[in-house]
Amino acid sequence: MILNKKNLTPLLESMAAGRDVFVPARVDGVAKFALFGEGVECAFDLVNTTMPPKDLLFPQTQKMYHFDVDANGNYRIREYDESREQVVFGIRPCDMRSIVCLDEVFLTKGFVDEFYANAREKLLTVCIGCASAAETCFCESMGVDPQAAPNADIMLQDCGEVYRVLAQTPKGEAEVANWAAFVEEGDAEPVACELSLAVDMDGVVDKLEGLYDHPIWENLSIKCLNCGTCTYVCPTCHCFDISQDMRRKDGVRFRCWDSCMFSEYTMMAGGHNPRPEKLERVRNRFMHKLNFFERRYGMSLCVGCGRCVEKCPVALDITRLIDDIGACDVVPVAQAE
Amino acid sequence: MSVVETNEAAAQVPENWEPKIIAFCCHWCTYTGADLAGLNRMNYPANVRVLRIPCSGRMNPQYVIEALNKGCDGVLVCGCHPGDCHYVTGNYFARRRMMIFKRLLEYEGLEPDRFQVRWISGAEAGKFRDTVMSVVEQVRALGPLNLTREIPYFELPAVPDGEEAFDAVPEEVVPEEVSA
Amino acid sequence: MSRIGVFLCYCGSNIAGTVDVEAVAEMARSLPEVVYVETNKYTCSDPGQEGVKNAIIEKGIDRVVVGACSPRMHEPTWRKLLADTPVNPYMLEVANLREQCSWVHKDREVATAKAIDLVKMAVAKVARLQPLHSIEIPVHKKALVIGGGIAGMQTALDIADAGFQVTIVERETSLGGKMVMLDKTFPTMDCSACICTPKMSEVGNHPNITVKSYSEVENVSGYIGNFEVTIREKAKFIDYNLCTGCGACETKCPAKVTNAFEQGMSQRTAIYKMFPQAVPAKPVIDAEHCLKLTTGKCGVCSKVCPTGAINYEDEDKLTTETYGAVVFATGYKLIDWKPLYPEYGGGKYEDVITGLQFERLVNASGPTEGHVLRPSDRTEPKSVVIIKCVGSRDPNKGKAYCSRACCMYSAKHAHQYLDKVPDGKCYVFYMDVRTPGKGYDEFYMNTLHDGAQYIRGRVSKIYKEGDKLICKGEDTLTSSQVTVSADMVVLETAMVPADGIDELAAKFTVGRDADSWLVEAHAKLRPVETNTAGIYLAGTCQGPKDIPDSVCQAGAAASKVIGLLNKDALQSNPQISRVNETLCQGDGACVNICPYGAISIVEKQFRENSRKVVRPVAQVNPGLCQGCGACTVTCRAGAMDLLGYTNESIMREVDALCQW
Amino acid sequence: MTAQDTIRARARELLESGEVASFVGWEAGRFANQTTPLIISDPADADKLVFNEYCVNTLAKYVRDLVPRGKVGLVVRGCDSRGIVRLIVDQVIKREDVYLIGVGCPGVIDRKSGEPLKKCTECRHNNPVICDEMAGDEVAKDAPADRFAEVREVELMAQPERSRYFESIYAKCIRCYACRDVCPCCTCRECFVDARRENWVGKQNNVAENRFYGLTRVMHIGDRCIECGECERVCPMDLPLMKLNRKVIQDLNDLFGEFESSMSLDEGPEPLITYDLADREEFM
Amino acid sequence: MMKYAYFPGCSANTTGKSFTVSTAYVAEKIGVELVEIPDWNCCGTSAAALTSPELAVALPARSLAIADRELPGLDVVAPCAGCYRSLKTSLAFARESEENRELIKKIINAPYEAKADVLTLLDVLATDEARETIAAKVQRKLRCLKVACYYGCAMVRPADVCECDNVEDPMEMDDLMELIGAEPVDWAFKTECCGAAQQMTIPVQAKPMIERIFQNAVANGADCIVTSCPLCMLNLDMREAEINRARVANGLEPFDIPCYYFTELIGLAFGADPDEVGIDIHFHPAKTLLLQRELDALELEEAENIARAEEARKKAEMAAKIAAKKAEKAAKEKAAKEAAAQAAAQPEEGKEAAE
Repeated sequence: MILNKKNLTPLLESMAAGRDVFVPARVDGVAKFALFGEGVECAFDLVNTTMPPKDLLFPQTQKMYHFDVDANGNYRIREYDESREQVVFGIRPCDMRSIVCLDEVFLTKGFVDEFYANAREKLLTVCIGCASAAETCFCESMGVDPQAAPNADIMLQDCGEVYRVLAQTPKGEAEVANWAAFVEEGDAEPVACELSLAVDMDGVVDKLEGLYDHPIWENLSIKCLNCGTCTYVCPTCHCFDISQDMRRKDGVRFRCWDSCMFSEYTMMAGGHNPRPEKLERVRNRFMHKLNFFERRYGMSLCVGCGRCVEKCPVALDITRLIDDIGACDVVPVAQAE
Repeated sequence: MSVVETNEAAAQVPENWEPKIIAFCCHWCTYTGADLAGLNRMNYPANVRVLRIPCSGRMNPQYVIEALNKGCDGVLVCGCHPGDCHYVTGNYFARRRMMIFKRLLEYEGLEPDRFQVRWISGAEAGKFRDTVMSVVEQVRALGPLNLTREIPYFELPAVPDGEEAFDAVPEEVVPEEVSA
Repeated sequence: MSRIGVFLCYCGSNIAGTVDVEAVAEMARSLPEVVYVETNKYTCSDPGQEGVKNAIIEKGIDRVVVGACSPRMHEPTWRKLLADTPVNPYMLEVANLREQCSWVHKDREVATAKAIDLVKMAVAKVARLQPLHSIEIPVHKKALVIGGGIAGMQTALDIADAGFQVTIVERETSLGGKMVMLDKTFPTMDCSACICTPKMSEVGNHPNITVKSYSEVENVSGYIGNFEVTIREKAKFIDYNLCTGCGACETKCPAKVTNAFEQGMSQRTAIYKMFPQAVPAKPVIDAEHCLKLTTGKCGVCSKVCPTGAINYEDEDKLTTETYGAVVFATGYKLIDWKPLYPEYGGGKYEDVITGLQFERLVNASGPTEGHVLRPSDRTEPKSVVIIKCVGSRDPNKGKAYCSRACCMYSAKHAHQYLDKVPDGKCYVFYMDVRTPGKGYDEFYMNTLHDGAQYIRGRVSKIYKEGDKLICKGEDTLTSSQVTVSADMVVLETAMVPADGIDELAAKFTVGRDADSWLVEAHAKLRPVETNTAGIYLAGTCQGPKDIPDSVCQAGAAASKVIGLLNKDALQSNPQISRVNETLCQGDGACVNICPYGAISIVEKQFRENSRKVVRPVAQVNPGLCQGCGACTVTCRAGAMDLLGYTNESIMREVDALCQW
Repeated sequence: MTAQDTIRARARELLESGEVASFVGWEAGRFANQTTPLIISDPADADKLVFNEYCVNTLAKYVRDLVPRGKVGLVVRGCDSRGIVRLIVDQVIKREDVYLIGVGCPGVIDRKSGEPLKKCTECRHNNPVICDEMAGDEVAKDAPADRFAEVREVELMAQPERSRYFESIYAKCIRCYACRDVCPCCTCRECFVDARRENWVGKQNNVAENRFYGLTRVMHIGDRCIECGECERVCPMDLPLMKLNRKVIQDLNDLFGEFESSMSLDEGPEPLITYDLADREEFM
Repeated sequence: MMKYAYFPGCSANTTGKSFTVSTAYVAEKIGVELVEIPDWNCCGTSAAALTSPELAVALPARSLAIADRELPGLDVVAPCAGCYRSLKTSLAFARESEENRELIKKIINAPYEAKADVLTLLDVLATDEARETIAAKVQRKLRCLKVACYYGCAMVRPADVCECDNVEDPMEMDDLMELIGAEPVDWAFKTECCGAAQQMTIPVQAKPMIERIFQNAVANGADCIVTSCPLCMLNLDMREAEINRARVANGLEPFDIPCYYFTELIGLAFGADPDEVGIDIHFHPAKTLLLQRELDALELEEAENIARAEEARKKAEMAAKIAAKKAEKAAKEKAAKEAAAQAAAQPEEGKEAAE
């Protein structure tokens, strides 16, 4: 089944009838996923948005509970559920791969985060493959096919003039069912997308375990500013802090993004900080991206979208780190029993 | 992040709306002036609440932002006349800081009358009353502060019908064993 | 969880008249952390206070909010009340429900709503307060008086008589200041030396007073009760233990130096006593003019000295001592009128002299042994013109202020002249005659009766014709031009602060006004204190005044010092700034904003992340800090906070007010 | 001998002689015309140092972490040198902690657009204000058109429009604090945003909290800002932060007389921590 | 070469004729070129300020603007004190601010940069270069002539505009007089007001002002008064006769004090004949004093020559006596030496004889 690019806008308008459709767009000069509607013109020409789509599933500030004391003095807690039927149209394969990571974190290993779960259920993902890549894209090296996203509901492979429509989940099939007016039969060959940037990932995960005290961290971390840019533009970063906003007798408990780059992130009562210096914090972030997540969930936490490489104020580059790790000759430590 | 919509709810003026103004007054001069106004049984509108600080030099611009963010419609900062400061130079520094801060707030779109600074001595009870009355009138004319602020507008979560509240502690969840 | 007690007062009908106190109490009970609310008809009355005390103890209250009259009124009362309870006196916040609520609003409902807000703010603030304790500052039972004039001496005597040690630092070689230069003093015309020299000798011999003549303050540190003052005793080249003051050396010394004490109208030797009755009654060698010290020749004085007290290798001596209080009595000097008034000859005419020069002429121990002889040719002037307000009340050329004492001493000069030269004519040009003291106006009337001719107008020009000084002026009462040809002219010039007052006052961080007079804490209520605790003023250093006022101020300053030194220790003001050393970076933005110089940067050692680190941090001196809080705002990181008005408590107060 | 060669040679000499323990400069990045800061302590790495018109980053603030290891060598252009002066005047480091190799700056080019960076078009001091030695001579540069053009442009907007304009700015801010972490004036050990007890700024990301952070930061650095424009460059959301900083600088100059911060080590106190009896009186 | 733009002023060829003549003479003698400003206009001292302040500033500015344009780079010399003050005030006003200059330009509708400075003739002659040439050019020192230098008020007040060093006791003219051998007297009325216009409006009250000036000059031993302002000259010289008449009526000694322009005296010192430098058109007879003093000077010179000759003779006498004494002493010493030599020689002869 193929979908002509010309029909995109009418398709979007029809989908937006009952639901919120988020499309990549430039709002006030910032490329992000915005609610499709008048005054928002889609920017499918963007290779990728600056702000990742994770905001739809895991907003920067999410109200969790409202609590107060009722008339006879006992606590009353009411949970917010702001999840709504949403469609994210035009999400890229690397971001789809990041949703896989987020699903692992929020939905598996014994505790289901229902705020994330509610949002995730109601989200329909329409992924559009990449015909061309930015200079900072290296998704192939991280095992992501620029024209394929197994976990997307619907996959539109970019074939130049048209998209090749693949419904990959029951939800996707149901949705494609009512695209009849916009799609035609037939097939098309997706355009091959070459990436200029590639890294060699094999052996890196194991090597990292032996590099704990290796000077490469020193050289890398010394130039980091410890701002939170990379963690906030990264589609897979999922650390958050919970705090509350009190009024006299009632208040709202909310969750908000936090960054392991901030020194206050690991500040403990009494003033001890397990990661006091930049070195520990930078090492921890890259280890989490490339090693810890692999060990725990069996997949890399970096999807190669290149946003952090693009947006880092001091051009601290994960790909150069991977190259440097490759170049190191440290023998990998035996597998932890 | 939702597109910015200034608080439409705040824009319409509720019918019996009264401006809420906070006045940071220095203990040695203006607070004394305010007390004197009381002694002379002067009368002025009750919209102004006085917060006592030792000196206008103690006035941190961050309190003004807090007040405006948390619901005040106007802020008044008062201190001794330059030269009379009990701590000699407190108000000289305050004068410079407040001049710069007032221009910055107006630059960011705050109506000039919402943030005012006035030197009122311990003997100027009349001036205190007149200042309070003029500030209240000016802020009343401007209406509620039309600034985006989430705090006063906790949209209470919709309580699912019939269910008053739910048990705060979730039911027991058995962790799956760790996959290889 | 703190247990806050709220005590609301009816204040008879003052508060209850327009505020529904019970409704406020009802609301207060619903506030978080408030465990007990009580209303009272008169909380400040004894029964009222008893009730509060019992409630505190019974209910185990640890923080108290009092909703009553202004804190400026009864906060000390509530603090004393809390002192008798386990609650720290500073865990208290007062909501001003009377002066700023019930008295100024008529509508009961509006006033009650405001009262509720004020109580909410008070509760929010008290919940964040911490117990504060003032510390004891030791008081050294010694006073330092700077300046040995009549004011300095009187202060020193009063303090010494109260049993405290006093040190007088006098820049000149002897006590006495300006008063000892005068001949007579108004209004009683008793001889100045006769009432001043006894005081000098009393000071010289007083067991509790150490006189450091020919000495100056080198530098100062410390604060009230603990002023570390270094005094430089300039080299006298004479060993005062050996010297008997016989004066043999003075007679033999060949050097000739203009005598500043005699206002430049006579010469003195290099080794000299300022005047015969000097205290200490021993000479000093003037290093600049002594031939031995400048050229190496001579040395006559050491030869004639019977006790061998002369020591040419003497050096300045620096001594540092700690004083509990410091009194400035640095006095005044006459304005240098010559550059300011070229129309009076600008110093070209020798017979145009100042008031002090006239005092030396009529003084028996002066250069002319009391005969009024004019400096140029030592003849007796048959007509004298006295011009008042030269440099005073003249913002364009001199000083804008009135020097207060010249009206009286110009009348005295006229009287003395007419007394000494019976056939002399004396004209006094004046703008106003100000005689604001006991017996002052009568004294002025006597001078008029003596025949002094008061002409209301200014002298516009003095010029020499032949050996006469022609004074051209006007008489505004008859609006006619007046020309007086005089033999001598006396200018009553303005008083200005003594030389070097700016540097000296800066060392003690004492304020000065535009004319460099020392600034008192409050013009009307605290005239002898300064903004720097422990430093007091006496005499003309605070502004022009005559001898009676100077002596009055000296007594006042002494009583303040005695009041201070009586205490073994001082209670420091606990509501002062406190440094959070983990946040402080030692950038010193707070240091130069502190009006009291209470903050200093010190190197300190810390353990950070299991590593020893030495870094500069700010340190607040509890004795000096007055708790204004200016430093808390310049400290960007919020390391500096003001106890009693912490950032957190003010923020919560603002929050409490804003959330209805 | 281009400036780059001189820098490399001098860096090697300084490191070999042990006069400096570490040297800060730029090195080539992975992509075309990309540079990234480089901190070396081994003389052999000196040849990695580059100096061209793509050296985007201002290096001053790195010195703060390097000083504990010993004296730091540093390449300084106009903005870097003023950053160093700022650190010294704020007592973060001492003058003898750094060895400065000055170099005239022709203005940095954006590697993507090829245009000079905004901060460089507005730069008024492209030659180092202090340095121990010069690698290559100063570069003449004509002063930019109008320093406060942007500010005036905003001032001309009507009040409601200005209010919406700044609300949209504060809505975009994601509170990543890059502007704070790159700024040489922001050297507090713990920023006020982390002061949990005072809780000046909540942790949630909404217009009100972002406004609190934005306004407070401007008031904290307003009288010391060196106008290097880095905060604007590093902001991932491209917020026009210099419009705020320059507004305060313009007002300070108008009200209290011209004050160019961080131009020399012995300049007087900044305008907001001093006063003048003859200041304008508008609150009487 | 000293070259200036010259602003003559209205009194130059009228009441101040002798000032102009003597100035020209002196200037030519010491090589100062005074180029008259073409189409200069009244400086407005007398009435401009009464009509409007702008006029008082613009009138002189017009001439200054012409000087800027026509004679670029030359400073303007205004010998008459009244003109000097008006020009100087206008210049100060123009240099005070940009708007002031714009205002002036609008009124005189001509470009005006206020570059040229305004000087008095005294300033010109007080420069080192001028003083050297004057000293060189002096042929006859005006010895024993006691002069009271009278500066008037316009050249010194207001002090900040006229940039005068000492408002009460200026010394520029005194130094010049010393240069040409005269003896300036130390007196107190150097800058006292001469009554200026008031002499016409309220003569009764104004007369004593002049009388006092003469009185103080005489009291301090002055023979004559030297001035540099045509108006002062006018008041002093012209009204001396009236004052003398009044004094004689009151039984007081009349004054006999001629008044001169300082340029007239410098001219005389250069050897000029009084008529050449305009001394012939004075009110008060001015020549007799000069002749008298010239005679005194000659007699003084004679007496000095005699005294010098006497001294020389005495010195020569004493020198001769000293020489004689010295010769005597030398002769005695020689004689003693010979005697000693002979005594030493004898024993040898004895010894030789003995061998």
